[in-house]
Amino acid sequence: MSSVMESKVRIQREDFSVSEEIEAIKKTSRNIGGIVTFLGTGRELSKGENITQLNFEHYPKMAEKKLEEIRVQAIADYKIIDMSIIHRIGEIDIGENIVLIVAAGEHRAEAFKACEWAIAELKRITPIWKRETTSKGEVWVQDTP
Amino acid sequence: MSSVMESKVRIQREDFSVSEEIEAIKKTSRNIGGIVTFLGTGRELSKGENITQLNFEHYPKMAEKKLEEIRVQAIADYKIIDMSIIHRIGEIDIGENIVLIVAAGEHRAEAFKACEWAIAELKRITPIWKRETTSKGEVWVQDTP
Amino acid sequence: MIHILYFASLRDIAGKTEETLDPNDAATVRELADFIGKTSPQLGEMIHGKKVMVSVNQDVANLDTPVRDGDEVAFLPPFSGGA
Amino acid sequence: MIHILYFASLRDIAGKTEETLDPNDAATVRELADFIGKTSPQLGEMIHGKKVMVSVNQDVANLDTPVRDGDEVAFLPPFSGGA
Repeated sequence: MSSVMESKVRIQREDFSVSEEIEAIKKTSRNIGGIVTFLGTGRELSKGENITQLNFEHYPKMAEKKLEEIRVQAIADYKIIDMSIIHRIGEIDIGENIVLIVAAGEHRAEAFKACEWAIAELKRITPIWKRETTSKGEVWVQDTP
Repeated sequence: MSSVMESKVRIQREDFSVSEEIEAIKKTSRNIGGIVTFLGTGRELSKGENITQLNFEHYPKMAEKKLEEIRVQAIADYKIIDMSIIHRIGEIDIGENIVLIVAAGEHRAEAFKACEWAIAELKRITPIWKRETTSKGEVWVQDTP
Repeated sequence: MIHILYFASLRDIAGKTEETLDPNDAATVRELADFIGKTSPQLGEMIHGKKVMVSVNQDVANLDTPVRDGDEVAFLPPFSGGA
Repeated sequence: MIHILYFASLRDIAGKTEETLDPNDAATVRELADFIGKTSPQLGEMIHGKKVMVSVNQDVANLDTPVRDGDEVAFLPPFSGGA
């Protein structure tokens, strides 16, 4: 496993492996019983428009700082054992991985809650922006559901 | 990918790959935007006892039938695109994968709901039993939280 | 013949994994439980007291469910799958 | 100098990725917005109208936040990460 894998929050151009991220978080504790992951992927359709490509940009340092804040708060508030958050930037094709949140708890209830909260919070406070390319051109997305 | 991978509900002795299961479900549609997975793993501690090994047994045919019922109902009730459910049987060590539920939707909200419902329903209606081995011996688990 | 299956803890109680029963000896799950109770009173009581689930041909059944030649009847202790 | 960053759609509106400003020209984010408004009235209005978020040294700020020599001020359009 590369040294990059050791950080629990990352913003990177390259793809990630869900299995590898889960195995990395399993090493935190032998008492993990439930691991909930959210994987966001590139959808073809957005508001009736056919997307051909996505492009993500972030504010370096601030974005990573926000992800670490989310991770620390999720662990504290939901009493989970650990969490990792990875977001890709740059060009992303339809069907490709965009974002991964892994929430590991002793039991499943808190892992579900922490994971769902974390992705909502990521969208709310993390300086990352999406540009969609359609047949009509390129547009920065200003609101997401 | 082996032919076994083609079935969306499976009960098997061998381990599974979360990444491979996610990639398999991605092939269902180019309109998947949110994939929520629940992975249950073997915990070391149970009611204060140190577990050294787990062993799962199932009622063949009936268990698979129940998993398929859960899959079909989750897709219909939560309007998700697809779901896969895999449960391992036989000897399982601490930290190893036990059960995986993958819920793929256009958006994340329905995928979270479907995944959380499916694992609760699996525990409720699927004829699978867990035996825990501790220093005190082996015991069939009669209730789970 | 009626094919009877015991799973998990019930297998330990019954002391066997399966057995067969002449369909003339039981027309319903209740009568089948009476028959089982003769050799294993504890198991008979658990079935009558609804401490275990019963299935007939992989469908959930109850004490009144009829059993016929060729049926597969299974006694299922509380489930504990799902990690 | 104060280092100013524009991201995503704001970069297209500003027509640039970054610029620097003499700290004597602005003591607060509000004054910095006035300065920006001279060359890009649309951007100045968006900042004053709180249509965009502002950060100073990677911390969320507001119009009254002071800016000093060496600070990094970023203008952030509504976020859209997370798939």
